[in-house]
Parts: sequence; C-alpha cells; structure tokens
Amino acid sequence: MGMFLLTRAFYSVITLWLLVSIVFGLVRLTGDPVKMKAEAGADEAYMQQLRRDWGLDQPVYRQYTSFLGNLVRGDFGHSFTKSLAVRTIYFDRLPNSLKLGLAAFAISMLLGVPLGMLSALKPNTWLDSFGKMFALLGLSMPGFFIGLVLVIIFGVELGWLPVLGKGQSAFVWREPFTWVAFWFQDWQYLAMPAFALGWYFSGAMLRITRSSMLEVIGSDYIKLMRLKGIPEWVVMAKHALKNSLIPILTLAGLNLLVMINVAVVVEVVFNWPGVGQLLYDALVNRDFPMVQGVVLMSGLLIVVLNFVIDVLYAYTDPRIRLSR
Amino acid sequence: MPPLLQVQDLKIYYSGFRGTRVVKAVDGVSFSLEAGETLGLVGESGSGKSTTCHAIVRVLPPGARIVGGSVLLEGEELLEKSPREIRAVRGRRIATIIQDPMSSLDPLFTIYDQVAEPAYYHRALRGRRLLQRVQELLTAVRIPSPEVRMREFPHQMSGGMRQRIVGAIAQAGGPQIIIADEPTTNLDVTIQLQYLNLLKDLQRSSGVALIFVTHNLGIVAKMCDKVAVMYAGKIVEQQPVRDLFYTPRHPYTRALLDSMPKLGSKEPLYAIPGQPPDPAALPPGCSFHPRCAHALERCWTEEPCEEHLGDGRTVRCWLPLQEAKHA
Amino acid sequence: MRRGMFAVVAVLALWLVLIWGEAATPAADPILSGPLVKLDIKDAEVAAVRGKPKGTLTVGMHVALDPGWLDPLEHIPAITQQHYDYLVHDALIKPMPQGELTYSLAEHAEVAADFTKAAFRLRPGLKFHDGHPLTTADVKWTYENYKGVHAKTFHDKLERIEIVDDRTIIFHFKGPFIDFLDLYNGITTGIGWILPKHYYEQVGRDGFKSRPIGAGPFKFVSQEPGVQMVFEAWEEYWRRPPATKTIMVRGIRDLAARMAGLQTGELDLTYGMTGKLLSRVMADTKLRWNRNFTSPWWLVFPGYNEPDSPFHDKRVRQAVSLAINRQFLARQETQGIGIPWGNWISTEIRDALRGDGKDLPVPEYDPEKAKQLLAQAGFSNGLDFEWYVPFPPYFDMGERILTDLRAVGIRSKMQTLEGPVFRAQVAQGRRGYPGNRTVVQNIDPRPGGAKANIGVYAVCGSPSSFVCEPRVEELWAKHQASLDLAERERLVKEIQRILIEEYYFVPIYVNPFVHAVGPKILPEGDGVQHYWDTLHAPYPWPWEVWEVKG
Amino acid sequence: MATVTAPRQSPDLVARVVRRSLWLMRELPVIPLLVLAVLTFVAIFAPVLAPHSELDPVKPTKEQCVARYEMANCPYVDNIPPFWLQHGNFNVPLGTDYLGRDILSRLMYGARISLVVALVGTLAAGIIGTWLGVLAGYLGGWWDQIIMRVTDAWLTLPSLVFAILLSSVRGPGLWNVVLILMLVFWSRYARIVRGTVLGLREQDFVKLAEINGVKKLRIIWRHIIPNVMNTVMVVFSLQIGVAVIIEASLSFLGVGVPPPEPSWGLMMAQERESLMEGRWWLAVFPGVCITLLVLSANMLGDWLRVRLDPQLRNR
Repeated sequence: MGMFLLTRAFYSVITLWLLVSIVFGLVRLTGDPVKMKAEAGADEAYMQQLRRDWGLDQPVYRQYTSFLGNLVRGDFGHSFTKSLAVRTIYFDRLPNSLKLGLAAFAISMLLGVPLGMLSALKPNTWLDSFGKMFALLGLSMPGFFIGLVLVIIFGVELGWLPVLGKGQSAFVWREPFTWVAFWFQDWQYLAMPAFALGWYFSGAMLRITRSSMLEVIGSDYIKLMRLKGIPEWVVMAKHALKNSLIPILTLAGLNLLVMINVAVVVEVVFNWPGVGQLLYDALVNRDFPMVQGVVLMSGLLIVVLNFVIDVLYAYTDPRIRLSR
Repeated sequence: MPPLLQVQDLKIYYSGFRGTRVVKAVDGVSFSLEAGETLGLVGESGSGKSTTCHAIVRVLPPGARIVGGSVLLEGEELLEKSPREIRAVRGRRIATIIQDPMSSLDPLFTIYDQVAEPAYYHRALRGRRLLQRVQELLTAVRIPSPEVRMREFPHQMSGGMRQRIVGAIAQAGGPQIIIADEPTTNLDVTIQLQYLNLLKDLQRSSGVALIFVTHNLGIVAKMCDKVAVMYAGKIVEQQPVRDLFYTPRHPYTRALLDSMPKLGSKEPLYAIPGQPPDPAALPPGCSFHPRCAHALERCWTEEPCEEHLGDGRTVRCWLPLQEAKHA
Repeated sequence: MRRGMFAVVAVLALWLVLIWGEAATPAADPILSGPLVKLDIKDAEVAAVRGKPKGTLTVGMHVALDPGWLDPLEHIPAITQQHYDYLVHDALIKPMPQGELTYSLAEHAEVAADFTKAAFRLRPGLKFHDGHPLTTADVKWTYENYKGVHAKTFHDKLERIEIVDDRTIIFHFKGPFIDFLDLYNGITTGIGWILPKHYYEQVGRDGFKSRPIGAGPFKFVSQEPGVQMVFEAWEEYWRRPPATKTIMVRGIRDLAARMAGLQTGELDLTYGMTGKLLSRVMADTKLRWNRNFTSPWWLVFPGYNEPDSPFHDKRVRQAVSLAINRQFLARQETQGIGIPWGNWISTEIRDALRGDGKDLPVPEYDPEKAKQLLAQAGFSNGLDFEWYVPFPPYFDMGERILTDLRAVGIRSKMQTLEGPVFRAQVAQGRRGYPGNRTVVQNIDPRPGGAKANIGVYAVCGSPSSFVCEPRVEELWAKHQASLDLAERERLVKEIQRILIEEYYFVPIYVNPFVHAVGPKILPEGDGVQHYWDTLHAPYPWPWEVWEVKG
Repeated sequence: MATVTAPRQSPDLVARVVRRSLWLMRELPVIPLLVLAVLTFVAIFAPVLAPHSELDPVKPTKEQCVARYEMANCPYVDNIPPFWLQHGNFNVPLGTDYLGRDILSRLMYGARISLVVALVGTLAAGIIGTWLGVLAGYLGGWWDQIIMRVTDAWLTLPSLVFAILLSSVRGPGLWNVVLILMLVFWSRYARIVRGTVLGLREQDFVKLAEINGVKKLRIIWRHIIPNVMNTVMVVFSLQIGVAVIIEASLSFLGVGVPPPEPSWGLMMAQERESLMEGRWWLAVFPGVCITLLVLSANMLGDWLRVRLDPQLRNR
C-alpha cells in the first residue's frame, strides 16, 4: 500500500504543478494587468510604479519562479481591485461559501441519496421514473434559470423570501462570538440559493447512487445474502450500502468542493458574497492575482481531496489495504 | 404425508417496462422432492433452471413475476407467504448455493461475518456459540485452520475454498433442502470432484435434500437420484437417473446424451443442430420442433401435453421414443 | 405677544453676533509675504448645537466595494473613492455645498501670485479618531508618501515643505504650479486627505486598508471586502457630530436586487436607478427619488484619424449623430428626464458651453439624412464596425443606441466590460482599442473646469487621447502658455466648439444619475434633496448631515 | 393445457411495417428526438420561419404608438406581452422585449447560436480529445504519462470556472465560445477514450495486427479508432447538454456571445430586471428553451449510453 500511496502523492504534486503553470500562463496571456488599474488621465509614471510594486517589470521566468516560491509559502499575492492580500479576502469569503455549500450539499444528499436508493430498489416503477426525471431536470436546468424562477415565485410574487445577499449575519475571524452564531442566522436568505445549487447536484447524486446501488444489488453476493434469508434492511444497510458507498462518497466530496469554491452562477444570481462571486468579480475586473488565488485554491482542494479519496479507498477496500 | 417439496405447474414470466414484451421463462413446471433425495435439473442455459430454483424461495430479478402454480414445502404454500415468512424459509429451511464462487462473497466483509449471518438470524446464536458454530461449519467443509481463515477476506481465498465457504454458508442455517445452482461450473476439474464428494458427504451426514442444477450430465449421473430435463421453460422429461440414461423418452434428452463425449470413442461428437431458442420468440407448437429429427406436422402447430408414465416419470412429446436402446 | 417679540429680537441679535464672529476669523495674519492670488474659498459651517447621533443608514452601492478605497494614499482617479474619503477622512480644503473650494481642516490658505508657493493654517485642536493630534507633520507626511494618481506631478513639482509650526505649513514649488489647488482640493486626487502618520507607519499598507482611521466624521468599524463596510459616528468631529449613528455600505451590483432592497427597507439609499426599473421607483409612493444631472453621455471614435477608418469621414460621424433618436432614447431609458444635449462637457463645469441651443444646438434626429450622408461617404449599403463599447453598466442604453444605428445601416455588436476594465481601456485612449472600427460610449463628470476634460481626451499628448487635431493643438498650446484667465476661457470654449462641430465627440443627453431613498430618511418630503447640494458630486456628501429615523 | 397458438402464416407486409415501427417507437426516445428535430429545423430555417427580424424592432402601427406613448410616430413599442395576456397580439405571438424586438424570432435565432456553439465546440473537443486519448492509451509510456498528467490537471478545474477564465483571455464572441468549449472539454474525452483503448490494446485482433507487423498508425486508424467510436459517441451526446449550459451561463454572465445577438442566456440576463416588473415571460421563455434542449440532449445521451456502452457510468 505504501507504494500505491507514494505514487498517488507524486501524481498529485505533478498535477498541482501543472495546474499552477497552466493558470499562470493563461493569466499572462491576457496582457498587462497594470493597465487595468489605470483610469483616464493616469500618467505613465504612475503605471510604471505599479508595475514595480507588483514585480511585473521582471522577466517572465523570474516572475514564474517567484510566483512558485510565494505559493509554497502560502502567499497568493495582492488583489488588484480589493487591495488586500488574496489570502485574507479568500478566507473572509470562505465562511459564506461554506454556509451555502454545506446547505446545498445537505439538500443534494438528502434528496439524491434516498431517492437514488429507492429508484435502485424499485427499478422501472413510477418511483424510478420520477427519480429519473427529477435528476434529468436538475441536470438540464442551468442554475441561473432555477434561481430566477425561484426569485419570481418566492421573492417577487409571494414575497416570502428575501432576494438580497446573505443577510446581516457575518462570520468575522476577529470576533469569536460570530463563529457559532453565523451558522444559525438568516436562513431565509439561504433557502433559495441552497435549493438552486442543491438541485443540480442532487440530480448527480441520485444517478450515481442509483447506478452503483444497481450494480451492487445485481451482484451475486447480494443475491446470496437474500438467499440466506437475512432481513432485507440488513442486506441493504449493511452490505449494499457499504459496497456502493465509495463512488457515492467520491462524487459527494467533489460536489461539496465545487459547491463551496465555484458556485459562480448561483452566487451571482442571488448576490451571495461567497468565493464564487469573488471569482466572478475578479474575472470580469481582470483582477488576476485574485483569479489565480481562487482557482488555485479550488484546484488545490480538489487535488488534495482526490488524494484523500485514494487513501480512504485504500483503507476501506481490503483488496488494496492488504496488498503490499 | 406430503412430499418435502412439491412444485406444481409453476409459471414465471418476465415483462418489459410497460408490460409490452412477455417472456415465458418458466411455463408450467412440476416436480417433487423427498427428504434426503437429490434431484438433478438439466438443460441448456436459458432453459429456466435457475429461474425455477430462485422462484422456490421467491428471490427473482426485477421484472420477473410468478404468474401461476404452487410451491408446497411440507404442504405449506410458499407462494402465499408474506415476505417476512418467506425470509424465514430462506437459509433456514431451503438454502441456496449460487454459481460463481468468485463473486458470491461480499469483498468488504470477513469470512466469519458472512458464514455467521444465517446462524445469527435463523438459529439465534450469539457470542462464543456462534464462533464455535462457524468453526464447525468451516471444518466440515475442510477449510484448513478455520480459526485463522475466518478472519480473512474473500480475496485472500482460492476459488475452491470460496466455493466450500459458500457451501458452509448454506449449511449454517441447518436447512432441509439445499439448492445448488451449478456450483462447480467455474472450478477446476479436480476441485470439482472434491467439492462434489464433499456435498455428498454432507448430504449423507445431515440427510438434507438436494436440488442440483447443472448442464453436465456426468455430474448428474454421479450425484442425483432423479433427473428433470428442461427445455425452453418446460420440463420435457422426468425420470429416475438410471432410466433416463438407458431409456430416454424425449428426443431432446436423447440428443443431449448423444452429445456427451464417450471414453475411447473416436467418433466425431454429435451436435444438436440449430440454436437454443430465444425465450422471447418461441416457435409455435413444440418449442423443440425446429431442432428435432423426428418432428411431425403436428409438432409445428400443437404443443404436446405432459404425459405421465407412472412412478413420477413424465414426458412432453407427441412421439416419445419407444424403448429406444441407448448405445 | 410682547414676549414673542422679545424672543425674536434676541435671536436676531445672537445671529448677528455669530455672523460677525464668522466674518472676523478669516482676516487672520498672512503667512506668505509678497503678492497673493485672490482665492475664492468658502468658509465652513460649524454647527453651534451639538446633537446626539442616532439611527442606521444603509447604502446600496452599485459596485463591489474595494478596501483600497479606504486608503487615499493610493487614490485611484474614480470618483467612487470620494464616497469613503468623505466618510473616514478629512481634507484641508474640499468641495462642499457652499462651493467647490471650502475650508475644512485648514482655516486659512494662501497661494503666491507666481504660483510657486502655497500655505495653509490648520484649525486649532484637530484630532484623529484615536485622539492623537493632527498636525502639519501629518500633512507633510501625507504629501511625501502619496502614491496615487498624479503622484508624479506632485513630487516632480515640489521643491520642499516647510513646517512653520504645528498649525502652519508652506509648500515650495520648483516652478509655477497653477493647478495646485484644483488638484489638492480633496477631489480628483487623494493627496489632500490627511492621514495619521503614527498609525499608518505602525500598521502598514494592508493593516491600514483593513482598519483605517482618519479625521473624518465617521469611524471605521468593520468590513467584509467587496460586500459591506460599517462606519460609526465620531462625535468629536470638529464641524459637528454626525446626525446618523451608523452608516452601512453594501455592494450590490444587481439593479433588481437594489430595487428589492429599497422596497423591503433593507436599503435606505441607492444610486444609479436609471433604466428598466426607473418607472417602478417613480411609482412607489414610499420612495423619494431625484435626478442628479452629472454630465452628458458622448460617443467617440478611437482611431478616426487613420485614413482606413470608416469614421475618418466627417459625414459618417455626423450620420451616427443623426441616427440617434435622443428624445425617444431619453424617454425609454430615463422616463424622459434625461435632457438631449449638444455638448460633451457638463454645464456645471467651469467654462463649459451649454448644449441646449444657447451655445451649441441640440443635435437633430434625422435618419433619412443620415442614410444620405452614408451613401455620399460611399456606404450606400451601410457599414459594419467591430465593437460598440458602452459605459458599464449602461448596457441596455448601449443596445438601444446600437438599434438606432442599425436602423440607418450602421451595424455592430456590443462589448460589455466591467467598470475597471472599461476605465482602464479608456485610460489608454486610442491605444486601448485595437483597429479603428470601434465606437466608445463614455461619460466623465470631471471637476477642474472644461480644460480638464479637454486635456485628458482631446489633445495629442495625453495618455488617454482620442482626438489629435492640429487646430486643437494650436489653441491648446496657447491656452497652456497663457496666464490670463479670460483668454484661457475663450480658448477653451473655442476648442469645445471645434470638437462638437467636427463630430469628434457625439453628445447624447445629460445623464440623470437617479438616486432613491427609503422612508427612513429625514426630513420627510423633498427636503432630502439638499443632501446632493455639493457641486459636481454624484454622491451625497458630506455624510455628517445625513439624518435618519432612530 | 397446451393451447394452440396462432397458425404460422406469413403476415402481410403492412402489418409488419407497422409492427416494426411500433417496436422502434418503443425503443427510441421519441419525445427528445422530436424536440431536437424541431429545434434543429427551427435553427436551420430561422430566416424563413421567423416572423420578424431578430435584431431590428418590429415596426409598430400608429394606434400602438398612440396607445403606448401618446405619440403619432415611434420607432418601436416595447414590452408587448404574449398573445394570451391583455394587450398581446398575434403579430408578435410571444411579445416584444425592451427594444421592441419580437421574442419568438429571437428565440428561433437563439436556437441557432446554442446548437452551433454546442455542436461545433463539442465536436472539436471530441476530435482532439479522442486523438490524445488514443495516443496515450495505445502508445503508453511517456506519451501516456505526459498526456494523462496534463489531462488530470485540466480536469481539476471545474468546467465553468475554466470557461470563464478562458473567456477573460479571449474576450467575448461566438467563435471564442466555441474555442473555449473545445479547450475545456477535450480532457473528458481523453480520459475516457484512454481507458477504452487500454482494454482494446490487449485484444486479440490488435495483437494479431501487431504480430503481423502492421504500422502503428494503421492499427490506430483501422482497429482502435473504429472501436472507440461507441464510447466517443456516448460522451459526445452527454457533453452536448453541458456545452449548451456553459454557453448559456457564459452569455448570462456577460462573457459569452455579445449583444445584440439573441443568445438565450444573454436574453435571460438582459431581462432579469423585468422580473421585478412582473414581466416574468421575458426571462422564462429562453430558460424553458435551454432546459428543453439540454433535457432532450441528455435523454438521448442516456439512451445511447444504455445502447452503446453500458459500462460507462455517470461521467
């Protein structure tokens, strides 16, 4: 197993390095970021000074190496438009995204997994058709469309739910008393964006649950379990679930990360001040250090998660755990 | 006293999603089984053998429905039992061994877990006694050093060992009947033999009845007391094993016997002409007529009835072979 | 009755004394020797009665909030930053409702007649939010450490800074610095806003941006970068204690969301309400709204002077102007309150020509003539240009104009850019737009007189030059050389006339930057409009006068 | 017991054709195919079918002008509701937008944009990704390592984020969106195709060709490519829906197809504010179009997957 993990770790590092390089290259392709800071009447001297401040007067390879060096030290640079360290802004926004992401994740799991299991247990019934349609619709409707429809119905027509941002509660790192309260306040703001985001992912969860459950249920050992006369719920809860859990959890983990880090469209539609909106703002404002920072953080988390999944996989599956 | 197991006119149909396509997988199957007896169920793949077996304990794939008939276990109707009651039959009174030893054990649980389950649920054994029972069972199926091996996982076992463990699982609930669904198909020949001997020994010591599903007539000859031959969802012939081999009455049985390789013979093997029928599109009349050397005009249009020849022998043919001597 | 009379007389007397006292103070001792420029700087109104601040004002900004706005040392040229300058910081002199130049931290200012020296005397007893005294050392430090827009001009022209005492400071310049007060005047640049030297040096750039302090009427409380900032009244502010206890600024770019916030009472004040929802603002009886004319919209043709540009031909530029149905456009986009206008510089600006027919005619709408002109210019089948680039976020207006242009056969597609990107491209002038088949729609309420707009957009030497014409250059050179204010005015007006008559700039209508306030804002009724009295200001500063229901 | 079934006669041709087509109907996903066919038809023949121009306002009558603006002459009348609502009329069945343009015509031309972008983008991605996947899987070794590591890094970025990032490099424009889709999606093909090729490489017919000294390129062309086509088809059909959504999202966010082109996503973005005014249809119609298109593509994709490659799970 050691060898297996070592290879995976090595691959993860290579993947990260490639990701960093791709993002760095793409961002350099967009031209001189200093020009984005200038406005009508700004003189060349001012821009030269900015260029020096941000180290953009260096040759590209020097910029690249110092960029890598800074990343290793956890320094993502300074935002152009928000003037603070990218890291600071990212972590200020992260709790908002976590709140939305976790709520949407809960919705996607609570809807997707049980419905998927039911569909798998009763294939080709009306329940299965309903599940299929629910999943397909979720996967086929763009997030902003679901969002707008929700806003029309619950925000404008019925006036039940606010459509404006995340409410007053905020998570402030400097003030520990907000650390707990934040999660329990302003749920009315959370409801629509969480559902709009959750539906798409519950569709994906439903499908993967259904297909991996079907695969397991169709297997000989589940058949034998039944022939042994073990209560059905034991068969399902103990054997079928444990065996189909790996693909479900893998997808769930990835979904969670995507929901937290890059729920761009839904956060924009609902003015949710999370990481996704931060990324969108940064992109349309050509705030490239910020873009780099957010994209790399999400990439980093995904690579780390993939690695963790490999490790967990190795541990849960005795076939890998007990090999060398 | 009623026989241990009596299956009467059992019919199982598969239907497509909207009930559009009906496949008659099992169509009017009847047989009976006494305690300690071994019944062989023979036929090509797709002839409905496995479906029949699974229908007895009502474990059917989605889409399959039992549309008629009855299954009596010591006079009790199994088809009318509630799901809860039928579960108490499975493993406890009728155990099943299925085809593939490589995939019929859950890879994520230890051997102990899986062998213990039937004893836990059906015999209510707990703690030390459960442990003891599992050790006994594993010893009985000749697993070396069971106390060590039962802590291991399926992938650490050889194929033969896994199949013996499946046998142990079948024994664990102390059943009256064991249905063995082609238990040796995927094993090497030598291991096959060992395994069959083991099963025979177990049967002798516990007096359990066996339903032995196979397409290998050699195994039938060795293991069974009587044989039912299935073709396209129907039992076309049923006889005690000796009679079947010497006086087959149905042309299909005859053809099967002819296609067995014989020791020392240099003649080319006989092959049954044509393809096994597509269960979704069975020919009208006798299902076997397109491949039958003796087919009559009648065989094309009318289906033969089951003809009882006494002593539990039956045949389904318009023109049963008369005392045809088997070479 | 008699008692009432007596009271009136007493109040009158008190008022006279106050006036006398106010008038008496500016006649202070001169700082500089020698002849001085006659300055028109208004006096500050210091409140006699000190009330208690109460209530919360929630402001919905139409742009994402930038913590950098809290640091005037790195001032960008966007007027949005002044929103925060006026909250947290204070300047020696700054635009106020009384006039474009008004005394704030300084009580007296002088500029030598040869424009080589400027001197200020601070008010006595000034403090920062943390209680640390504000002295001329802070003024000097702010000047020397300023890095924002125009920093080079300030540093190049400076010879030395002389601190006479804690309250008196003299700037010595290497040569005449005619624009000094225009630029130092707490607007356009950040150098006039005085920062606490001791605190800034202690916490550094990032520390200051995340927790700034200053000498302004409101103390910074907290911020979520890009999302919201919270400020609290500083009762010791020298002019008066702010009337509002808490000001919360939230960044909400989406117009519909700002509208919803106003209607539910989550927001009390929003800007930029023109467009699809204006009629809804007007229809809502709970809301009060008003236009706040900033500046005219104008179109410009980067690269028009290159011979292969379709806009090289004056007739094509004229056809563009003729194709725009300004009346209908203003009706659709602003419910008819935008005023079709014939000049591209706002009439509030010094030396600007009026575009309502007095100085320059209102441009006419004549699509038939536009088609004829196009045909004469060789585009009888119409013409396609590459991009139409509207000022963000006025994309609907851009598409309306594009549709008008299509009707006469001038076709294109629209490039929607976010604020900073758009402004950055404009800043590069003609070089910001590759090719010469682009039309840019811009607006620039730039204080500092009409010369400021011309100097930025219409002369060859500017980094943001869109127009480069020998005739204009000649007049501009004369203007720059002249020290005679009347001649300068005449030259500036002549340049404006050329720019419009040659269709280098195509003006559209004066933008009514509509704001709306909710029911919480005092006083009731239309009295709220006095908050917008400051000249050239799209935003309603000073903030300390804002009153809300508690 | 055995009943006599119908006699075996040769059934007449008509009945057979009917039966056969009924069987096909059961098997084919009829509704999705129908929707796709209609949308494709509309997209191709939009200039003929559309009642009005998609870019120019509908010329109003004098009465309309007077009723709406109290003017005798106006260039257009905005925000006419659909025909079933008050003030609606059949000249503009689904009403007009804020610029007086016919919504039905814009939706029709919008189908063009969505389909062209999605099809061309996915196809180009498919060609590149398939080749890279085949090279990685068949040649193995360093080729495999390099291609797959790049693919992994590529797949780390969620597709929408990557698309937005690329769009800020390329700027808006229809063909830029196509390019972006190509650049984003090739990696998905590469990963899956490589897996299939690894299996194929071990198969006898490939081994046989290798033993007989057939050139590698020829093996790839004759044996590998035809055998991965099923997989590619399935991925292709499933990616189309995603591509449509990405295009709509980019346009919605203002970094995709530029105005005044009638992209569905853009139409929704432009009419967000109209929701507040109660004109829900302006944003809902394009949304329904997107959903219908993606839903049909996904259903077709599911059907293909079951048909062609049951092993391929949710990708």
